[in-house]
Amino acid sequence: MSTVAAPPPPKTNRIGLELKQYRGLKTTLCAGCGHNSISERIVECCFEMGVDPSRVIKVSGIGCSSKSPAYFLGTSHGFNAVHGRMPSVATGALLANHDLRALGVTGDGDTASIGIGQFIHLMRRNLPIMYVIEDNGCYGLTKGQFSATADLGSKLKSGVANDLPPIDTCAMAIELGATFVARSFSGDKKQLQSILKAALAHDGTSMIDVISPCVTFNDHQGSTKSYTYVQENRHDLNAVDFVPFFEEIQISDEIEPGEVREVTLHDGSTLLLKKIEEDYDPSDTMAAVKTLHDHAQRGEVLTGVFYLNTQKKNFLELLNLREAPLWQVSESNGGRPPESALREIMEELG
Amino acid sequence: MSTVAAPPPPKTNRIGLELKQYRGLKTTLCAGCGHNSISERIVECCFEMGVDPSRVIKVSGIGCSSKSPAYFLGTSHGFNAVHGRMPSVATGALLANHDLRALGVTGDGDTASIGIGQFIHLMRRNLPIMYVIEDNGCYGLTKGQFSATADLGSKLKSGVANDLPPIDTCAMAIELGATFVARSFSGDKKQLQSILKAALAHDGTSMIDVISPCVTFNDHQGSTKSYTYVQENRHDLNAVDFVPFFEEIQISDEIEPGEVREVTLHDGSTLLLKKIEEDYDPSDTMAAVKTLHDHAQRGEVLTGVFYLNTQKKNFLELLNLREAPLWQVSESNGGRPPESALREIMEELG
Amino acid sequence: MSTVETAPVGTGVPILSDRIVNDFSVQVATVNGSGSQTANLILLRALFQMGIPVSGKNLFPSNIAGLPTWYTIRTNKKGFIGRKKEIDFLVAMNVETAREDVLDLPAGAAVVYDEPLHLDALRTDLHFYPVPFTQLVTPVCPNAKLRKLVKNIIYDGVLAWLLGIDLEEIRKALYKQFSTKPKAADLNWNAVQAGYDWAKENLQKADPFFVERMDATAGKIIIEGNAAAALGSIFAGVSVVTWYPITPSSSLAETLMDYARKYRLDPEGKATFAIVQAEDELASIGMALGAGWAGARSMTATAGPGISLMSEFVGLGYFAEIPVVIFDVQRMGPSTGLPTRTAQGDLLACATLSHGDTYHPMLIPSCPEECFEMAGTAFDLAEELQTPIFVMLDLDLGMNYWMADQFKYPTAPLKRGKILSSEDLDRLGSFERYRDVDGDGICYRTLPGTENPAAAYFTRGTGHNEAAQYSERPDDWVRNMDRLARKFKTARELVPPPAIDEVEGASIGMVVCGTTEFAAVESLEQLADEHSLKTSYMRLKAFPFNENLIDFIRGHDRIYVVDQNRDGQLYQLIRTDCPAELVSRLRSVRYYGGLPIDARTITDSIVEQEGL
Amino acid sequence: MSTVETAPVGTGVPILSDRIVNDFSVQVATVNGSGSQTANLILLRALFQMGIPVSGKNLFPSNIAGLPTWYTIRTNKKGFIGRKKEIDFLVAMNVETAREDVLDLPAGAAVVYDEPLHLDALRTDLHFYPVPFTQLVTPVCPNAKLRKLVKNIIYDGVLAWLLGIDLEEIRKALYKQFSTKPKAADLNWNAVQAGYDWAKENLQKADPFFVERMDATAGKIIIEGNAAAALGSIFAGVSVVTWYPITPSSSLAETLMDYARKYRLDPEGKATFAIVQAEDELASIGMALGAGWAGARSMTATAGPGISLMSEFVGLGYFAEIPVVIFDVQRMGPSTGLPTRTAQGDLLACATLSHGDTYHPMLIPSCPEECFEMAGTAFDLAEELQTPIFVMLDLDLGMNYWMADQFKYPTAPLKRGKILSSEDLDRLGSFERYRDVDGDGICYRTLPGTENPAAAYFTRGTGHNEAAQYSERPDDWVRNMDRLARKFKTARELVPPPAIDEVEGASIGMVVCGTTEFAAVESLEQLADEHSLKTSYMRLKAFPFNENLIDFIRGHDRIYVVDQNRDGQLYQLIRTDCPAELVSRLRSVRYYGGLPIDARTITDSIVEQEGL
Ligand SMILES: Cc1ncc(C[n+]2csc(CCOP(=O)(O)OP(=O)(O)O)c2C)c(N)n1
Ligand SMILES: Cc1ncc(C[n+]2csc(CCOP(=O)(O)OP(=O)(O)O)c2C)c(N)n1
Ligand code: SF4
Ligand code: SF4
Ligand SMILES: [Mg+2]
Ligand SMILES: [Mg+2]
Repeated sequence: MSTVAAPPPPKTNRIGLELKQYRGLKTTLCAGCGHNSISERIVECCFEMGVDPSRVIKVSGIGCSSKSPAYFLGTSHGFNAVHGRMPSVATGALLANHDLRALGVTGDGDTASIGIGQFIHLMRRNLPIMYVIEDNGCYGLTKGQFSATADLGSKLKSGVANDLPPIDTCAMAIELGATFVARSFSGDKKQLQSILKAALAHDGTSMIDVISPCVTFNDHQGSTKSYTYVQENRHDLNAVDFVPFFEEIQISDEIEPGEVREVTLHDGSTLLLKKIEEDYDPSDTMAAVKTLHDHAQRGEVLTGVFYLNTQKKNFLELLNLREAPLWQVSESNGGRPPESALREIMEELG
Repeated sequence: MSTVAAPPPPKTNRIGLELKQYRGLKTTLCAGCGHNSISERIVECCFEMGVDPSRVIKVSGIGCSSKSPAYFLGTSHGFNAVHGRMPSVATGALLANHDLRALGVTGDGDTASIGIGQFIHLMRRNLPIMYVIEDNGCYGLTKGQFSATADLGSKLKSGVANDLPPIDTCAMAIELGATFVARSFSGDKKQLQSILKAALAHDGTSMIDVISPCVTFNDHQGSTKSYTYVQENRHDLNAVDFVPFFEEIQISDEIEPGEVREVTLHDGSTLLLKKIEEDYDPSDTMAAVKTLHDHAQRGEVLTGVFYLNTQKKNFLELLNLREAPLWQVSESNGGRPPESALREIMEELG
Repeated sequence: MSTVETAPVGTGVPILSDRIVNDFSVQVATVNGSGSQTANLILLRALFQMGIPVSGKNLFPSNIAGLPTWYTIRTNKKGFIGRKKEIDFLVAMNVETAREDVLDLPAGAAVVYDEPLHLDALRTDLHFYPVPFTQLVTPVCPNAKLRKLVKNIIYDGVLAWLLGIDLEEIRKALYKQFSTKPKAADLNWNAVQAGYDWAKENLQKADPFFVERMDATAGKIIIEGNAAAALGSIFAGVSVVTWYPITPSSSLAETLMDYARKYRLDPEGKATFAIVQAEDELASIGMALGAGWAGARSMTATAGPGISLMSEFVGLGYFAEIPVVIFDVQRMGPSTGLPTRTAQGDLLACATLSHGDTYHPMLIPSCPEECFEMAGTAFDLAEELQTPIFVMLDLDLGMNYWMADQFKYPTAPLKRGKILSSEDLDRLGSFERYRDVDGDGICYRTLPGTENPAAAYFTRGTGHNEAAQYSERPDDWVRNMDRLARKFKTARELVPPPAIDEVEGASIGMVVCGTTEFAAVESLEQLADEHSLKTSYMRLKAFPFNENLIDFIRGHDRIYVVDQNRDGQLYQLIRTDCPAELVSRLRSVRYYGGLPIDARTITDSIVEQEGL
Repeated sequence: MSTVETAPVGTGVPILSDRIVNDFSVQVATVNGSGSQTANLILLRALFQMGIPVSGKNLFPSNIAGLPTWYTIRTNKKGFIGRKKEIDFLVAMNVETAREDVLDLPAGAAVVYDEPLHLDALRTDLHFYPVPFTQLVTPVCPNAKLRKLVKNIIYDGVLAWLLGIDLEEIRKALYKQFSTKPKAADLNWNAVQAGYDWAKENLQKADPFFVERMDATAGKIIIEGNAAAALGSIFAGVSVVTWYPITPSSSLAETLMDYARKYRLDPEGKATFAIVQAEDELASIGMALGAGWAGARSMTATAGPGISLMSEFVGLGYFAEIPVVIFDVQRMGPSTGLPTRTAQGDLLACATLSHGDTYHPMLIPSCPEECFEMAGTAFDLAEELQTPIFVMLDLDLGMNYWMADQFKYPTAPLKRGKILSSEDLDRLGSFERYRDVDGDGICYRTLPGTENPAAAYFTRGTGHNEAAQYSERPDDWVRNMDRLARKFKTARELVPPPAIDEVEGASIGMVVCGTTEFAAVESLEQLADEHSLKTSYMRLKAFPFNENLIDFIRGHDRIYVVDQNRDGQLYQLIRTDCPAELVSRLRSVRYYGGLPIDARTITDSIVEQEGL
């Protein structure tokens, strides 16, 4: 753990905004829903990181989770699209304006059931987006049916047990090319904050699966996505600390320097991974997948930053785009080739 | 290699059918197309295994590959569905009649691009189906655009290089729960035959990715799915031999007994995996995924049987279905509860 | 009039000259997730047990807990149980909406409210009944955690006293509701009694609304349309159900699952059905089609967004001629729209779903009995016509509790359509899948698994000739498309005919479908009583329409087609179908506010268009 | 008549009294993948260069190589370049179809054929020209592998001699075609000459078909509709293109890519566009909508199956009001249908795509010039109306080569619609996304990234009020839906008006859209010439229709609406839209064989319906 006592948070952040300017509408989700905690973390992290809300887009699908963007960053544009298709909408928006920062918020049903196709292709493209799955193993908004992340044997309130294996979105994301892959728990304020901040500092797809219990439909005994189950079976792969580029790194002296892996992120911030698992190399895809698999086999909920690649080009970089965002393209600035061009083409075709 | 010289093939197989009864219409695919070889292998394998064509359904999506079911097993019912959605159609057909044997034939575009969502959920369910991807890294039928299995850097005829990583359908299938996962090459008659036969003998999802060059659009220099590339960069994980349940196993004496792994399949047939890779355990999912990954990293086309699990229940077994196929359910045999049942229900609701 | 002025003081329940009996609506405004649904159902059931025609409509938000919900119960001695625009009796339990709820009431209405809300300050022309719910709940519910839930049941007791509901019927309904939880039953029963006792002692009846026993519900049941459709499917031999959750259709599949597990196991305890929750609607319709192709009675249930996603596959079903039943429990669209509001807004989309030239039959039930029956008809038609059949419920019908006659046990054998067995094939000698042997556009099919080398054919969404071979020939294409059109014509004769009520001397007619029925029949009476307007009536039960509709139009000068959507979708379908010379007789009445349509809306529109 | 009887022997090219000049059709029957497409284009271009109005239509299979293909070139001095039913001159290179091809010809037609096919045995009423292609190709093409391809070019030489095509024009066209491959050009040119020389020496012209120079193509170009639409988009400032391959739309996106790489790089060589091949159509429309939302001119191109898959998203686009342009290059549906056959079969599907109440504007170009222009109009309209705009091409227009006038350079500024900048917001003080400030149903929007805390709003497919907040209130819903209807009314005024040709004294009119134009104008002449039937003409260029259509209908007794689909989709849209009293004037003419409609089909149908 880092030792320096955190100074009382300043009233305004480094871009002069107050915390309340990062808030959204009052939540209409159930009291105690994990998703609400995640919204709060997003508010704090964006505030503390000094993210400019006018440059943020909040993109989501359909579900309780996908509603949550209404409850944070009230001065950012939001797009609550259709079920399972947030990735394509986010991709398009970033094509139109690569200066935007995309926060994608989705549910396990939205992503792993109906949306797994778009999820996969987004990961493959390494689209620069913070992609948060608010994962409760069920469809909250339609009253608690199993989603595709429900664990084998996990039980519905009615007692019915799930007989299919879960899709591990983190393993998939790593396998497919996402460049920042982590899992956290809505109930762990500190870890979730560090991971979200690191994700915000990363340039590429940051895929974060946040176990986020559904208190109304999936928080009972027998569910593997309940608060109790997660608390009891959680295992931290690494302790995660984040130091933004505008602060200085101070490594706690409780930990031997050698045990800390420092990763410099795109914006100059630093991610500190304190090695709880021996010899874990977060840049090794296969090690990451295997670790996930091993823990899952044991019924453990592994959290932490599993995989990180700060070198790979993101999708937008592959497109050789001009500097000013494409939406600004108009007749006078490159959107309409000169008359001579049309003449040339007509001659060729004549 | 097995040593015993194969006896001249009998005119009729064990169920009394001739080879020609396993043929279909004359192909309309390009001369030299890998898909044609696969069709031929399917004809031979079904003949030699004595598969009953009237119990087979051939299910496909859209593409050159998906057309191919018209060119084999002319006396089996076929269903050429819509693009990318063969898995759901196959699932439904098997629900209606679990006595059917499903041959799913699809392309890399059909499965890995538009169809990756249904692919994933089918694998997760371990539906009993032989799922063959005729994989040419491109969309043949729409004239050669990249599909999602195109390798990073592979070139189109026009010289344009692919800048996205491929989806490894085998790695995905293993990760997701398929119970027989292999890759082969349309140009390797022997290996493909053994693998197809084993797949036919397996009870559960057998996912076979067959590299099947598109001679018209993706067989040029610079393509990693050309005949030449595959021939030059192919690496066999294991030599595969198959002995059907109705023949006796004779292990070649060229190979030390310890080097052969025998796997008994659902119908009593035996799969012989001759260990070319040291210590490879085809029942270890993580080893399989890692091996795939390592070879892919080196630009190699790894073929062989990667993963096999003969224990896991298939999807239909999870459903507690009655023995006679569901399509036969009618008013007189369980399809209409007795009048007393309706009375009971009405009373409850009264 | 204000409560103070009109309420006779201190003499108990007043006998008013203008006593309004069994003809009013009660609305309970609460917060969802607060257990009020139970209290409301008990109320509904108690009235039903008293023999009074009654309906209950739940107006709930697309949210799980914490947002405003309104439950409206209407009693009507004549049996008019459609939505009534005005609320006569409000139970205001939700602090957030109370003000607006009260302000919206017509003068003379009554309000039971949670005392601290002080709603009586808002208006002087209502009957106010403040009730100290919080005080009342404490003694009956020692467990503080449960009080939020139990508080709501108290209003049942209060209403029982105020409206004259037989307490014994409340008790019966309550114990039925809590039949598996006797402890909870006792707890709640005590709360009801507390409410009743307190009301009796402290409230003075001032409003005119009363219930009295009748005999209009004997032998009837109470059920949601979704459950009725599920039961209909169960008794129609459905064997493959594939679905993806979506409001308001989820409960159709879920109820089906519950009933199937109980009533559709074979003697060995094995399932005679498979129910699969698919990964999305593309998969659910794909599976259902695969199953239909392989011979099963298969179905899926969905709502608007699912319908859109199914477009491509439904076009395949039409063109490759595969039986499947699709229940569309319509909600308010376009897009995600209002998932918990009702509409008849998918009629146009479903009638011609998919690109290219396509047409699909639709059955349109208006009540639970028809949900039950038409489920059976739909499976028969799907197999007879070898095509996707839509059953168009709506949220109002699907998710609300309705009184209904007991369902009749179906005795007719299932119509499995033209299927050739191996023996048939031997006898016939040849088989062509898409040959119109009988001239009705419907061809013979074989099922996969038929042990006969002549059985196989290749099913495809591409152009094909009669032998099911791929063909790009214009003549093959045209012949096949013409045959499909012929088949659709055959469908006209096979689908259920409309319900018709021709009124002697009526120069105008009203045409509706589905749940519009309830507002429509009431409107007919309003038109007659208030405007002496004789109006014939037709309720369409299916698309394509048959000759009856044309005759009906021909028989009247003006035809009012009533739609629960913005664009007059039923009106458009009729306009497209009806002979040109009759088109000018058609008029359109539309409502699209998301609530079930009410009689007054129809009446007002017709009266206006008639220039009365 | 047989060739033997009528052909004058031994005296070279006969001068026939019934010489038919610049008014016939040539069909080349080959196998796809055999290089014949090049030979055909050279032929087409040579005729074009001779100033003769000409069209070329490729009838190809849904297959890559080995199946029959027919290419039909029509010359017509009057400029009628629609499909002609009869083939006057056949080049029979395909052994598989030769028999049927020959049997289908009208008497008096001519046949060039590969000698070993011995087609002359089939009929006695045709002019036969056997050509020993295999012998001819060997000397000119030493590389045996290439002979299959080069063999086809030989018929260009043979036809040049037989029809009188200027060999120099063939040479020009050929070298243009092979401009990047000079070696192949020489090789092929030799083959053409060999064909010509052989024909000159060995064939005796017996048929009456000739071409002669004209001056009807000066300044024109030859282009496919897809390329024209691509260019139109390029010059309209499109910046985000997302697509998924599907016949017949792929070449639209692919041509766009090629041109964009050449003409849409900024001075630093950076792209002013992004083109993304998506994983499927759900993703391509989702991306295009995301981009439109974020302010880009975005588009996708697809065909029927893609349209079906886009249904849900297009409903979102309608309801959340997002600009996007969707090119639908229509092919024959339903389902996968005939991917390489043309139709106008998605009109109904697109007009109301998606569940719930929805309407979408469509632009319907008939020719490459309009593909170019309407692409620009579509992007303007999408941004002005903030809604998905469909541009309805068809396979005939999109994939065939057409003569066209040179495209006019667009000079008008792009219409980017009602977008508020940060400064606007400061000035206005407040912003509500869905408030109808101007009364035209079109509201103001802000783009993500606008640096102003007042800029943000929440876009959703769920019900919302004017401030873009989630709302389930009936009044909010109705107000919003009514405004959307108002916006669609505004669209009536903004879309391009129809082309009208009112004929004095005509009591009947013809209404068409898109490529039906070419058959229609020829049919008008047939009706006049053969039946003295004066017929007014209207070509609709867009949906929704505007008042012109109603006036046109009103001005005539009977209106023939011509459709290239089974269900009379344009007819239906007009029937739904037109005042009831006019409906009985509407008549329907339909063709749905998969080929482009021809004049005779229209004429025959009208003549029959007119009872002539
Ligand atoms: C096409 C479509 N199908 C189904 C639905 C119904 N639906 C709404 S939310 C939801 C599931 C949401 O689950 P998840 O993404 O896990 O979100 P949660 O509510 O659990 O946070 C479903 C199936 C829909 N809105 N659209
Ligand atoms: C919904 C839909 N989108 C697009 C197409 C067009 N299409 C036909 S085949 C195909 C790609 C096939 O590629 P693949 O599956 O790899 O098969 P191959 O031809 O390479 O064997 C596409 C995009 C279609 N038929 N349907
Ligand atoms: S239903 Fe579950 S997921 Fe939805 S808001 Fe409530 S607790 Fe959260
Ligand atoms: S185009 Fe390619 S994939 Fe298609 S048939 Fe030809 S070779 Fe095979
Ligand atoms: Mg969830
Ligand atoms: Mg392919």
